[in-house]
Amino acid sequence: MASTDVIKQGQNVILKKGKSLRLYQVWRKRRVHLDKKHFFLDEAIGKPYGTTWDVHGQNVCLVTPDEERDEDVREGGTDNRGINDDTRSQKLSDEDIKALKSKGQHGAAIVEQLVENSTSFKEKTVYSQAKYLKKKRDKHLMRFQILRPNTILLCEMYLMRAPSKNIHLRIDTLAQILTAANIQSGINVMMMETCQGLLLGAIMERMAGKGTVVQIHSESAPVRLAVEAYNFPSSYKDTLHAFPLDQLGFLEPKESVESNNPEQSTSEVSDRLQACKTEEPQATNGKSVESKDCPQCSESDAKERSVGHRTQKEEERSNGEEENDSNVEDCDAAADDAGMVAMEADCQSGEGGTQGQKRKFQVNPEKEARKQRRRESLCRVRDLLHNTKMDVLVMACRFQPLPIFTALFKFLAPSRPFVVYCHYIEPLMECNEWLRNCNNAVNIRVTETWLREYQVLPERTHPNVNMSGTGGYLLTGTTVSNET
Amino acid sequence: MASTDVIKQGQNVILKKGKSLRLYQVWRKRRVHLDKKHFFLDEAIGKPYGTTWDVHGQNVCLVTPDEERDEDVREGGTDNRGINDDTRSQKLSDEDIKALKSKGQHGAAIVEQLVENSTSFKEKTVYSQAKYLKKKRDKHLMRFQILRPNTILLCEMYLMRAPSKNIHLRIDTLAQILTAANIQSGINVMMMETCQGLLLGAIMERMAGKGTVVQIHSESAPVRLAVEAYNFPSSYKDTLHAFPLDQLGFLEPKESVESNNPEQSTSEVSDRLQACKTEEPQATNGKSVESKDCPQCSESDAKERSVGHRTQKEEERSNGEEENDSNVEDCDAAADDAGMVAMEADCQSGEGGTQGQKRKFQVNPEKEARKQRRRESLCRVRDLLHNTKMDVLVMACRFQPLPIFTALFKFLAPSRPFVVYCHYIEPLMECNEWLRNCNNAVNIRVTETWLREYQVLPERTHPNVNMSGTGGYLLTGTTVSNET
Amino acid sequence: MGFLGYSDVICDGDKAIVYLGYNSMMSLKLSHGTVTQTKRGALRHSDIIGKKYGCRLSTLSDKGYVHLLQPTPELWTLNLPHRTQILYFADISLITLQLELKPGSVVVESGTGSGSVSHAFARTIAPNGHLHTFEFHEQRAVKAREDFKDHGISHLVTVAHRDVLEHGFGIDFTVDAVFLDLPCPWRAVSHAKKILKTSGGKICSFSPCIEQVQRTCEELGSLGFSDISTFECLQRNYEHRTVILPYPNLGTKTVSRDDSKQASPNPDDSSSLQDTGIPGTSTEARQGDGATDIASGTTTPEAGKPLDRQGETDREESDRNEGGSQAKRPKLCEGAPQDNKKGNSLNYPTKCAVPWKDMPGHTGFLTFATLYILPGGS
Amino acid sequence: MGFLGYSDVICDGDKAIVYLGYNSMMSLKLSHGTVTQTKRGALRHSDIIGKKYGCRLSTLSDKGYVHLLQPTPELWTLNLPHRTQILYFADISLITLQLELKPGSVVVESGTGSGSVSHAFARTIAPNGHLHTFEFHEQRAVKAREDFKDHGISHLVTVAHRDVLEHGFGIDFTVDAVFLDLPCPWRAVSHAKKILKTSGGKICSFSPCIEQVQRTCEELGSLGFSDISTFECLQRNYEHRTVILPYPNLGTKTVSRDDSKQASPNPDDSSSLQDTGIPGTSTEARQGDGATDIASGTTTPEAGKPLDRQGETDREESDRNEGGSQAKRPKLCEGAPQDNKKGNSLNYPTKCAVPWKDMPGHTGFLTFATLYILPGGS
Repeated sequence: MASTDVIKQGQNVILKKGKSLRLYQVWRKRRVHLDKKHFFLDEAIGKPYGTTWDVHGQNVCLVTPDEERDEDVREGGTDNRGINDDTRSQKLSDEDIKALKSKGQHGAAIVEQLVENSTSFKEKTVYSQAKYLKKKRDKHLMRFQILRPNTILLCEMYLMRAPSKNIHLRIDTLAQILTAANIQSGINVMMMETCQGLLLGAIMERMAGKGTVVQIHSESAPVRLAVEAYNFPSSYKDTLHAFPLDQLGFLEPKESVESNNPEQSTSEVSDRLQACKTEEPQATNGKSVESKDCPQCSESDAKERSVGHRTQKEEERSNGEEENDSNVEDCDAAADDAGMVAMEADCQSGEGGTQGQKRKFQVNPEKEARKQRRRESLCRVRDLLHNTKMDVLVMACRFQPLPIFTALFKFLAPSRPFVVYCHYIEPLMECNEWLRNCNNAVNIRVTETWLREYQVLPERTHPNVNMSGTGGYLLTGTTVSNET
Repeated sequence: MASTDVIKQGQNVILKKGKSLRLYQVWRKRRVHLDKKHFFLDEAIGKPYGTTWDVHGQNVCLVTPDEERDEDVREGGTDNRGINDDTRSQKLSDEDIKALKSKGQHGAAIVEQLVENSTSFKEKTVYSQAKYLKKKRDKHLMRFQILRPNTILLCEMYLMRAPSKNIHLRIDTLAQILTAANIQSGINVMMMETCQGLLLGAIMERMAGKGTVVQIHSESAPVRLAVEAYNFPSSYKDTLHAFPLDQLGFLEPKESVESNNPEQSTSEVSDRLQACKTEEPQATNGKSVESKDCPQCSESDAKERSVGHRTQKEEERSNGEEENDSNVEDCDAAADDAGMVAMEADCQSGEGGTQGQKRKFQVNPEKEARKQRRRESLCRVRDLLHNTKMDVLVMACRFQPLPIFTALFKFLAPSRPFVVYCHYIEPLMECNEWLRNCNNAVNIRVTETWLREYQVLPERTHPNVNMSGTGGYLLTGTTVSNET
Repeated sequence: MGFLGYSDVICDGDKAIVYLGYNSMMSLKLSHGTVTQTKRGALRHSDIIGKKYGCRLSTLSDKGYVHLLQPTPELWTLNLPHRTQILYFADISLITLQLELKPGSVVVESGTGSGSVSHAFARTIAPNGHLHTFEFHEQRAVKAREDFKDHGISHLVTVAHRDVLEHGFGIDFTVDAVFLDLPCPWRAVSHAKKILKTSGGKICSFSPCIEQVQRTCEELGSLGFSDISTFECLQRNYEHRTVILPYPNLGTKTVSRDDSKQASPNPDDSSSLQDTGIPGTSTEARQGDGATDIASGTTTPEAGKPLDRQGETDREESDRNEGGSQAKRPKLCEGAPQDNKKGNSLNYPTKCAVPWKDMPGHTGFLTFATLYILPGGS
Repeated sequence: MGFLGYSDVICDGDKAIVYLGYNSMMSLKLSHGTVTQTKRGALRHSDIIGKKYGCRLSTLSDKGYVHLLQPTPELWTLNLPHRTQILYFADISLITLQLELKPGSVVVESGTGSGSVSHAFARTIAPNGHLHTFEFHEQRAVKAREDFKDHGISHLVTVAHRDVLEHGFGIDFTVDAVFLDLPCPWRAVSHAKKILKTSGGKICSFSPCIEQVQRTCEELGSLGFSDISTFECLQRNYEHRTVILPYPNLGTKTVSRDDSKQASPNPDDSSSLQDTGIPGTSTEARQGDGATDIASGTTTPEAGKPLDRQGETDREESDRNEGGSQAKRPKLCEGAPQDNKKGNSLNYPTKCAVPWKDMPGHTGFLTFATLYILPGGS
C-alpha cells in the first residue's frame, strides 16, 4: 500500500456515518465529537483510507470487512396483509432501550434485542425487514468510515449541512462548471465564488499547482475554508492571486491605486484589505496548517463568534461592508483568524454549540509594511490581468452576477469559455441578454440539470423517492472577437 | 358487441398510422386522404372501433389480429463489431423500390425484399433487426387503426400537428386541469380557453350534459372545433353559455347592455356578437352536424380561407378585432361557418392545400331578430353569473392571464378551486402575486410536470430518449371568503 | 360536503378541511359539542356548523384563525389518514384521463388502500357510474367503507374484501376500466382481462419498481392488450420569491453596464435609495424547511400585511419536508444582507420563480393498456 | 489548438471549430490550398491560417461570416464524426468528477467509441496522467488513434484494439479509475477489479438500459465494490424569449386590477401606445423548430441588430431537433397578434425563461462504485 493511502497526522479526513459527513483534522490525542460521542482517532493513524470503525468507549476499533457485510436476510412473510396499524408491535420501550445502553450494551446487541421483541418483524417481507434493520442499526450502532476528502464528499457535506452557505451548489452542477470551464493544468483562471472555497479547491485540484488563479473575493479576505480540506501540497497556493471585488475599479487602465478612492484615505483602503493579507503568510510560507476551521459551525456559533469578533475589530475596520451579514462575516472572520488562533476542529452544529471557542485578536505591529505589500499585490494582479489574457471566467457567487460578469468579461481572451452559476435563473437571463447584445460570445446556453439517483436492488429497482428540486442554473458560452 | 362500439356514419373517428393521428368524419362514398393516398372508409362502417386496416387501391381491408402481430424475430448477430459505416449495405436502390411500388407490390412484400437485399441485416442484433423492420414497415405499409376520438388522442393530435394552436397543452397538464378543477357532472363551470375547444370538450365529457358551462371567448364566436370530435349527444350543448371577453365590462353590476358601449352604436355591439350566435341554432336545434371542420388545416389553407372570408364579411364586421391574427381568425371563420357550408372533411395539411374548399357567406335576413337574441343571451349569462356563484374557474388561453383572471375570479363561490394554465411561468407568477395580496385564496400552487415515457422491452428497458421539455405551468388554489 | 357537488353551508356530520396555513391542513368531522385542538388554537364545532364553506374562523383563544374548506377528492388526498402509501394528484389525474373515466363509467380498483384514488374516481363517474374496489386487508376495507359512507359516495362505490391475486374479481359483468395498485400486478392481469370490455377496455397498473412494470408489460402483451405504455409523472412546485441578491460593490469607479436596461447607480453616492432594503421580502432563515414559499413580494411592511398572509407564510408544519429538521435553520446567504451603515451597497430585489428545494423523485410507474378483442376477417 | 492549453494563432494542420450560427458548428482541419463549403459560404483555409482564434471571418462570396473557435473537448463532442452513440457534456462532467480524475490520474476506458469521453479525460489528466482506451472495433480504434495524434494528445492516450469482455485489459499495473461503456458491462467488472487500485479505485459504467445496470450493480456488489450508486443526469436548456401575450380587451369598462403594480391602461382609449408591437421580439413562426432560441428582447429593430444576432437567431440547422419538419411551421398563437386597426388592444412583452420544447429524455444510467480491499483486524 502506497504511503499516500494511509491516514496521517495533520491530514483532513471525512468521517461518514450513515448519510452524514463530518470533516476533521487527525491529531493524536485530539478528541473528536460525532453524534454526541467523544472519542480519539489515534487508532486510525497509519491505517488505510476507506476503513470502517466502531466506537468503543473513548477509542475506535477497526471493523473487518466480514463484520461489515453482515446483511441478515431472515425468513419473512409474503405480504403485509396481517400487519395492523398500531405501535404496540415493539415490546421494548424507550426506557428499556435506555437501560440497555446505560448498561454499556453494544449497539449490535441492542438491535438484536429490538428484533426479538418485535411481534411484527417475522411477518414483514424480507424487504421490510432489511429496511427495519438498517434503520435500527443507523440509530444504535456507532459505526463510521474514514474517507479522504474529495470534491464530491465536500460538496455533499456542505449541501447537507448548510446549503445556503454553499449557494446550493449541487454535485452535478459543480462537475459541469469544471468541465464547461475547460479547467486543466497550466491555464489562467479568473474566478469568483462565495461557496467557502469549495469551487476554488476543485479548480486547484484540476490545475495541480500549474497555471494561475485570480480569485476575486467579495469580503476583506478570500474565503478558502474548503481548500484546506483537500490536503494540497503547499506549493499549490503559489498559483493563487487574490483580488478584492471592491477594487475592480482599480483595474480600469487609467486608475492608479492611490487615486482610486478619492473619498477614502489611502490608509483606509489598506485597512480594508488587511484581512486579505493576514492569510497570505500561511499560503506563501508553505508551513503546515495547524488549525482547522469547521464549516459546519452552527448559526448560534457563528453569531457568538462574529459578535465577539466585531467588537474587537470595530476600530480597525472602518467600512461597514460586512455588517448585517453575520453569515458571510463569519466566514471572513474564520479565514481571517486562520493561522492565528487555534480552534477546536470538532466544533459541532446545533446542540453542541457550547464548546467555548476562545479567540483573541492579534494586533499586528507591522501594519505599515503590510499596507505596502497589499498595494504591491493589487498592482501585480492588475498587471497580470492587463498583460495576460485569461483563459476562463468562472463565477458562482451570492451577488447579482451581471455587474461582476461585465467587469471581468473583458479580461478574457477570445475563443475561451465562461461559466456563471446562479441558484436562480432570472439573474442569468440578464447576463444572457447582455451577452447577446454585446456581440462577443457565441454558443450561449442557460441550462439546468435533473440529477436522479436510482435504487438498484433485486426486485426493487426504482428512482429514489426524494430528489433535489433544482441544482441551480448555468450560463455557459465561448468568447469571440469581432476582429476580421 | 354493443351498438355504441361500432363505427357509424356521421361519426368522427381518428385514423392512427404509426405515430400520426388524423380526424375524419365517416361518410359512405366520402374520400379520405392519408399519407398521399385517397381511399374510402365504407368498409369500416359497422365494424368495431380499434380495428386495423390496410389500404388496397381505393378501399380499405380489415387486418386480422394474427396479421397484426407479425413481429418477426430472426436469427441475429451478437453485436455490431463487424458492421462498418457505409450506406452500401442496402443493395436495393430508391429507384428499385419505386419500380416495385409502381408494379403494385404490396408494402409487406417490399419490406421483405428490403430485408433480403440488406447485407448487414443478418449481422444486426435481433434488436436492431426489429428496429429496422419497424422503420421499413411504417414507411412502406399503408396500415392504420380506426379509433374513437377521446381527449388523449385529440390532445396528442393537436400537440403533434400544431402545438401553438393548442397553446402547447400536454396530456398530463390537461389531465391535471380537469382534476384540479374538480370537474364533475352537475357543477357550474366558468372557463376560457384558446385551444380550439379541446379543453371545453374534455370538460363537457366529464359533465355529461348536466350543470352549466359559461365559456368566455376571445373572438367574435367561441371556438369549439374539437368539441365536435367527441360525438357528444346534441343535448350536451344545452349546458353551454357563451360570453364574449370584450363584454366582460358588461358584467359589472351597474352596467346595462345598452349603455355598455357608449362610443359604439348598439347595432355595432350586436354585429360584433353575430358570429357567436350563428353557431347557436346548430347547438340548440340538436340537428346532426353535417360538416366537419378540420383542425389540421395547413397555414396556407387557413390564409386562403380567411382572406376570402374577410372580403365577404367586411361590411358586416366593423371592428378589426381579429385582424392581423389570421391564425385565430381562421378558427373563428371555421366556427362561424359551421352548419352553413359543407366542407371536405379530409382537408390535409401542407401539400394538400389545394382541395378547393368552396364557401359562400350567407347573408342572414333575420339580422335584427338575431341582434335581439344576442342581447338576451348576454343578459342571461350576466344574470346567471350574478345569481349563481360559479363552482370553478378554468383558464387556458393565449392572453395575459391576470386581467381575465381578476375579472372572473369574483364570480367564484368561496371554497372552490381555480386553475390557470400558461405555457410560460412568468404570467402565472403575476397571478400568484395578485392572489397572495387579494387575500381570497389559499393552497396556492404553481407547478410544472415532468412526463416521462419508458420503453419497456426485455433487456431494453429505459426512459424514452426524447422527451418534452415542458408541459407548461399550472396555477391552482382554492377560494376563501374572509367572512367570519 | 364537496365530495360530490358543492353545498354552501357546513352541516353537522360533514367532514371539513381546516386550512391552518401554508402546507398545513387537517380534516375534521363535525359534531356538535366537540372541541378540536389545532396548532392555531382550539375550534368549537358548534361555532363551525351553520357557517359557510370558505369562511374564516378565529380560534377560541383568538390565537389565530383558520379557513374551513369543502373537501374535494384532491384536498382529501392531502388530508386522509394514511393506511398505506397513497397516490397523489399528478398520478391520479393522468390515470383518470387515460382510463377515460366519465359520468357513467364502471371501473374496478384493487387495492383500495387509503381510498385516495377511490374518491377521485367516484367524483368523476358520478352520478350514474360505479366503482368496484377490492382490498385484501380486511381492516382497510372496513375503514374505506366507512369513509365512503361518511362522504356521501357509498351509492357509487362497492368495497369488497377479497384477495384478487388469488381469487380474481368475482364479478360477472364487464367494466370500462381496471386500475391495479398491487404488489404483483402481473398476476391480476388475466383476471382483469375477464371482466374488461373487449371493445376498448382500459387498464392501468401502478408500480413503484421497474421489475413489476417489466412483468406486467410482458403479461399485458402476451394476453393481447394493445397500446401498452409506461409513464412517470412528477410534479415540481415553484414559489414566487423576491430574492435580494446583493449588488456588488466594485469600488468607486464602477464598470459601466452599457447594454443593461436596469439602472446602475454608483454604489458610493448612495443617497440611501433602498438602504434599508425592502420589508416583507426577506428570504432568510427559510431554507431549513426546504419547501420554502414566501408570499410574493409586496412593498407593504410585514406588519401591515393582510391577515391571511400570516397563514400563507407560516411554514412550520410543512408537509412537504417531513424529514427536515426544525432546529437547524442555516441563514440564507443571499437573503437580504442589507448594508445599513453608510449605505454603500444597493440591493435590487429580483422576482424569481424558484423550484422548491425538494421534489418527489419517484412515485411509481404508470402502465396503461387497451383491450380490443376484435373479430377477424372483413 | 485547445485540446490541451490554448494557443492564440491558428496554424496549418490545426483542427478548428467553425461556428456558423445558433446550434450550428462544424470542425475543420486546416490545410493550405483547401477551400471548404459551409452553409454561410466558402472558406479558404489560407485566409484562416495565421488569424487568431475567436476571430470573425467573412466567407468568400461575402454571403455571411463565421467565427473560428479553438476546439475544446466540449466543442469537439458537439462536432466529432459519430462512429457510435456518444456521451455528452452532462454525463461526461459527472463521470470525470466521480472518477476523481485530475492531473496525473491513470485511467482506463472501454470502449473508445468516437472518442468523445477520451478527449475530456485526456484534458483533465494532462500533463502527467495517462488514458488507456480499449476498442473492440478495429476501424474505430484506428480512427481514434488518428484523432488523438491530430489533436496533440497522443502522448496521453494509448489506444488498444482488444475485446475486453473476452480477454480482459491485459495490463500489469493498477490504475486510478475505469470507465466502462460496453454492451455487457457486468462481464468486464471482474477484469476491472484486477487492474484497479485497491485503496479507493473508482469505476463507472454507462448503460442505456436498466437491465444492464441491474446486472452490473449485482456484480459490483458481489465483487466487493462499495458505495455503489446509479444516477441519471439530464440537461434542460432554457432560452430567453420576449413573449408578447396579447393584453385582453375586456370591453369599455375594464375591470380594475386593484393590487397589480403593472399599469392597466384602458384598451379603448388606446393612444396607440404600443400599437405596432415591439420589433425584434416577435416569436412567431418559430415553433416548428422546437428548440427555439430567439435572442433576448431588445427594443432595437431587427435591421439595426449587430451582425452576430443574425447568426445567433438562425435556427435552420438546429441540431436539437433533427426530426422536426422544416416545411410546416404553424403560427404561434401567442406570437404578437397586434391589433393595428383602431389600436384597441395593448400587448405587454414579458421576458420569459422558456425551456426548449424538446429535451433529452434519457442518455444512459451512470453507475459508480469504489474499490477498497482493506486489511482486516486492527
